[in-house]
Amino acid sequence: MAEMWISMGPQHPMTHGLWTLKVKVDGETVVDTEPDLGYIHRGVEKICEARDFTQITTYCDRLCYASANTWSHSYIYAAEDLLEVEVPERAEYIRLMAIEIQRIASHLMWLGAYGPDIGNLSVMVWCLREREMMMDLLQELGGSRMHYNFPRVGGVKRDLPHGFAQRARAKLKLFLNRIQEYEALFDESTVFLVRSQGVGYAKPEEMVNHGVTGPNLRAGGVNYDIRWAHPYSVYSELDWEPPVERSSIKGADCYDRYRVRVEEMRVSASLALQALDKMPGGADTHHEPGDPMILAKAPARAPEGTTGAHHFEDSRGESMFYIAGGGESRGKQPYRVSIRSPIFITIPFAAKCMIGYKVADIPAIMGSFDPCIGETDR
Amino acid sequence: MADEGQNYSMFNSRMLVDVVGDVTDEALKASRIKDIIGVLAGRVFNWGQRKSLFPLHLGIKCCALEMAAAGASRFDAERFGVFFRSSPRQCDVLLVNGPISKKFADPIVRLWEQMPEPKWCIAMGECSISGGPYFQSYNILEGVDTIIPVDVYIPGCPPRPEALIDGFDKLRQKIIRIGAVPSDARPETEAPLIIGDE
Amino acid sequence: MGKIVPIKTQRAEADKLAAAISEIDGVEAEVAERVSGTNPRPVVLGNSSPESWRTLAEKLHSEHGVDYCSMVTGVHWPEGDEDKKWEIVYHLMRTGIRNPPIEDGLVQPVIVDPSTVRGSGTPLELELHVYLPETRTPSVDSVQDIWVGADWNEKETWDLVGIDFDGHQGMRRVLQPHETPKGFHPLQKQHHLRYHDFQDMYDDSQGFMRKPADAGKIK
Amino acid sequence: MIHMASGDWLNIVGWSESLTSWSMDNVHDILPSNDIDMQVTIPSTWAWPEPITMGPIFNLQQGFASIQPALESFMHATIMCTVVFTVMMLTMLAIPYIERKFIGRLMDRLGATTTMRSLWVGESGVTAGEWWKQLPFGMGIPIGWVVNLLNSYWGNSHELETVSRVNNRSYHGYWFLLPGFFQAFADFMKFATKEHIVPKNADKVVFETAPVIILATTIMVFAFVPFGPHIYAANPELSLLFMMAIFGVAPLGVFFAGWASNNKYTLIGGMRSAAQLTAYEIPLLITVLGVAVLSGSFNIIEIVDFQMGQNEGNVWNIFLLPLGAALFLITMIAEVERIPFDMPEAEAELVEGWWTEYGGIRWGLMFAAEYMRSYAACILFALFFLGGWEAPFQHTLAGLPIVGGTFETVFTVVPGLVWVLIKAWLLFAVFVWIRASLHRVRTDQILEFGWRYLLPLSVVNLVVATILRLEVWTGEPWDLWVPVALTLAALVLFVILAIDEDEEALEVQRRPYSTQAVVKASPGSHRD
Repeated sequence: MAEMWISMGPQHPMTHGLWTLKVKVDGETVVDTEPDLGYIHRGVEKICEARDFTQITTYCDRLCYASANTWSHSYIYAAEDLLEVEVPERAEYIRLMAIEIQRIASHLMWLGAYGPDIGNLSVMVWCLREREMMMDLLQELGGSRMHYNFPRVGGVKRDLPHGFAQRARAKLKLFLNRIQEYEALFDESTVFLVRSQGVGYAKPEEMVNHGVTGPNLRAGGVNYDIRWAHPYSVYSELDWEPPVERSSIKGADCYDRYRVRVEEMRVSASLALQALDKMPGGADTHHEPGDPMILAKAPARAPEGTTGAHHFEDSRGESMFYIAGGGESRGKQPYRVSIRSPIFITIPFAAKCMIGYKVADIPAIMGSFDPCIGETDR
Repeated sequence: MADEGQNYSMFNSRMLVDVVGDVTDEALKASRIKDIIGVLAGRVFNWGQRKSLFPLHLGIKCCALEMAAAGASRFDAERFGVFFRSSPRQCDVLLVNGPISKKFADPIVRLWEQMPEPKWCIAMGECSISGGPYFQSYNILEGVDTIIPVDVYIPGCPPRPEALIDGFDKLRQKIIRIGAVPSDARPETEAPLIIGDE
Repeated sequence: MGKIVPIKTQRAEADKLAAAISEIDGVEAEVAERVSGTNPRPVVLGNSSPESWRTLAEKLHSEHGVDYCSMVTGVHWPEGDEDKKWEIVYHLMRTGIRNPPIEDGLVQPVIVDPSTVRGSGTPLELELHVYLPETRTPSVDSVQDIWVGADWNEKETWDLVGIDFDGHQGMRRVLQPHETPKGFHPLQKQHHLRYHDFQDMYDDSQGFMRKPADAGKIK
Repeated sequence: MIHMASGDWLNIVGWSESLTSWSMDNVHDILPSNDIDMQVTIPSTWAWPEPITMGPIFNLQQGFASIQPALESFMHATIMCTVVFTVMMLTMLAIPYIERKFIGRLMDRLGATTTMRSLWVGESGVTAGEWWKQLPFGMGIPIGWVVNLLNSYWGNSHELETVSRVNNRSYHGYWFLLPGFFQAFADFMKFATKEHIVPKNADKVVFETAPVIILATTIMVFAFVPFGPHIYAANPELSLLFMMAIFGVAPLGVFFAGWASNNKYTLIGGMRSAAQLTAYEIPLLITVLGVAVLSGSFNIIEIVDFQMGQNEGNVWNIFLLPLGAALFLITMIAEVERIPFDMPEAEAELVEGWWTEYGGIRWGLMFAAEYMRSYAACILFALFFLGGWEAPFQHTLAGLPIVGGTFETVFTVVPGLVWVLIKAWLLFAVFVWIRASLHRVRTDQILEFGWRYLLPLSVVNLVVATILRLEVWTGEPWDLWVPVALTLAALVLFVILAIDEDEEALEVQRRPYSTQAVVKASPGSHRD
């Protein structure tokens, strides 16, 4: 069969979002791929230059819509570095719990999208059922279902609602034994194992050079994690271990990336439970909004020449914010906000991983890298 | 439908069919049977069209996750006949759930063209109604209605799955009122239905 | 308790790296302190001249094991002082990641214990600034072949800010539509957002009267 | 009829035969006697001066005798074809209902809930007004009464009932209105009214004929499928071969559709389906051959009677050929292209596979044809392996001392058709269950699985069938140990094979199925 270019166009069930993957195909095997992004590029970095520091959190929620909280926290830590604000201890615990619950919801969204990629529709509905539980918890904290606008520069505006800790513990424990259901559907089905093992190899050194981090990297048998390498928040107070997968000789394949994310859901659930237990002032006390125990006073202006940067462990890799202060209206608005999207760097690498495999493996490989196009196109 | 591009090699008696067609049509009209069939069949086809609205499996941004949540088990849009298909040929509703950038402007118009009549467009979320939080951006169109005629607007960023299902309910009310006429034949006086403001 | 890389070892390693870099002429580096939330972090902050940037990058990659390029940021300072009109910030990292060893056909995962990490294995954060004077076509040497991660970062920087990278293969517009006019790089300060100077836009809630003349047309 | 099929009061074939022969004899008597030979004279007018007489055109009396048998069989065939087609179409409506509801339950949600009630209820308050008034001659008035009556009792005139249907998950109409059953109706009505689009540079003639091929062959399959001992459209001597031949033609239509839509995705989808169906046609035929060999005939009704007959087999084939039943199920799933063998219409990478370019009624018909093929597969499994129209344990239950009498009346009153349908529907539920729990197998793995595993297994099944038929069968019903031994052996083998964890790989934490993508992937081969 002559080689022909297929364009898996912007609207395609394989792309979790809008982007085009041009694939040169020889019969069934993939010979060459070329990603084409930018279908939902909306210039968030340019818009942020016309917004002040609290307004930007709403834009960062909408960067990667599957894990809104992790992205707004990633921005807030960079803003706190810019405005030199000391965050109270209790606020750090509340933030950590919110981030970990959001990480579970993001991985559930990934697992729900990965199932139909390989052909099983009931996984999507099961995962979204559990994700609704997590979104209920975050809705109590932030107010809306998906975009919470929850953190403030200097801490957290509202404390945990009454009875939140008891509900959160119940839901997280129920979720911990729901994971066995997914593993039964995935690990015990030979069809899934045959479809995902040995597909889409990637070696850790090669991944680091290509800029791929997070669960995709840990699938290769290396336990590198920004939360302990460049520590932030109160991960040092809690007892946790980044999950690592024993990959095959030729590198991490789709099955390893799936195993790592399922283990990471368990680690995040235990982290959230520990954060609830070790919360200074107890998880059941309730402070008024804006109480100094949860929100520190933060200056509204960043003078010219000051910069803030923060590396953050997002559910898809390392997300980073670099903010240069001193923008318009006498520094109330940043001069330049630069956003690092992990998936913007992972997609070209994943496209290279597909060469040599079958057309039917493209959704399996692409899906295992958990693409979220909102953050890619910024 | 006398489309001249036909290269049927089979017997092409276009002229005969036209003649016979007109004669029987006149006879039916005269004997009012056409009214009877028209009214009764119209009710059944209207019921059929509004009870099975297949939206396109197109996820642009955050509203796509709310669309998926609406299709999942808690809010189950399939109770109302909403079944997501991934080829535009087999869909009736183009559910636009995100900002339309300049790069995606003509692919989405091509998707709209590929859908067979009668077709409807639901603008879900602020971004597709008016560009949403990105209305100032250099790369975003201010709303889908700059390029595609929109039937139902669902405000919210993102609108809750109940609002999406209520949007489909509004579309069904529109179909029962106006009938499943092709999108270009719809009356101009059709004020856009904005949920929550009546 | 959870194990993290202790600040002391990280600062010691950062000082050693900063000293090593400062020897290259045209490059001076020192260890700065970034505080996010409660944790202070030592960061190797350096700025290099455009000419010595390429040699600095190769030395970092080969000798100092800086194997990860996180982000490349381009900033346009039209009112900045004379030789700092354009600024490119390279955010690099030393991760110390090796392929896990393979014993008798089995991969042994590398479990690094953060509290006992030493020497060249300690993860480090670098932030290198390169300043360019006022030019119509700002350009810097490309590091695409050293860190492949920087490849799409450079494409995006050229696409949005307009800073060119010499020696970069396949430079094309990645985020903007392919038919954008040649010189249009939106993040430069002379371009403004729509309704930028419509200050009274916000008191007229509908704002329909003030829509610009070309509303609705695809620009 | 070579073989007197088992007694069943619902003897449609018999009724229609007697009906046609009675009517033909009467027609023969009513006709005028043979002495009048028909002569037609056309009077003269200005065009032709003298009248035109035409000789005896056709002496109906003797002529009719010669054509009466042909006319009779033609009438009988038409009656039987329409009866079987209506039975098939009506009972097939349960198939989409089972699929939507059962997969909804497996997915923890409700699935479609449209009921006939929604015809007069309108949309949460908005109704079409007094639409019946537009009917001429006052025909609408009775319709108005009926609608108002329905609305007042079960309609939406009750204010409390217009609760928001979005959050009220229990609101889906009354159970006896079968909520969700009419979703298939609504879908088909919508397909019928969609615009017909033919892609500009598609191969128009092939694009139009492909759905016809698929639909025609699928309906032709039902000509040979007996719904009961005396309900069949045609019952040739080798009905099994006829049906299998026709069953195999539809992939040709699928390939035509894929080729004609002039779209890369559909081309790949069409090629994949052609390859997959050829890979699974042969094991399917060999398995069916095994059943025919065991039952001793190629006629489906005789196969079922062999399983039912007191003095013949009296054991269902599933207990005699358990391997054959499993193989038939797998190959049938592949034949009708359902998950896990869904690759030609793979959602994920081929958008919709070979029917991406079809919309409207053509796609609706092909969608229905796909359900018809799955329905035919389920009925065939019921006929070949589950003893067709014999109630489970029919004779043993009837023979019970006290209770036997009631069972006896039940089995005589309930026609064979009911048992066939129950078994077919339950089997379709198994199809849906498999669809809900398995992933999609890659194309090369499907083909490799077909050639490397199913083909040899079906030959083994054929050997077992021949041995059973020739050596073990002695003419009268199977003695009990044969089916029991075979089923037990099959169950033990299945359990052993199902345990596919590789202990050594598990405790060393190696991965049981690490297979290479480049090297052919097959389940159970342990390579890193």
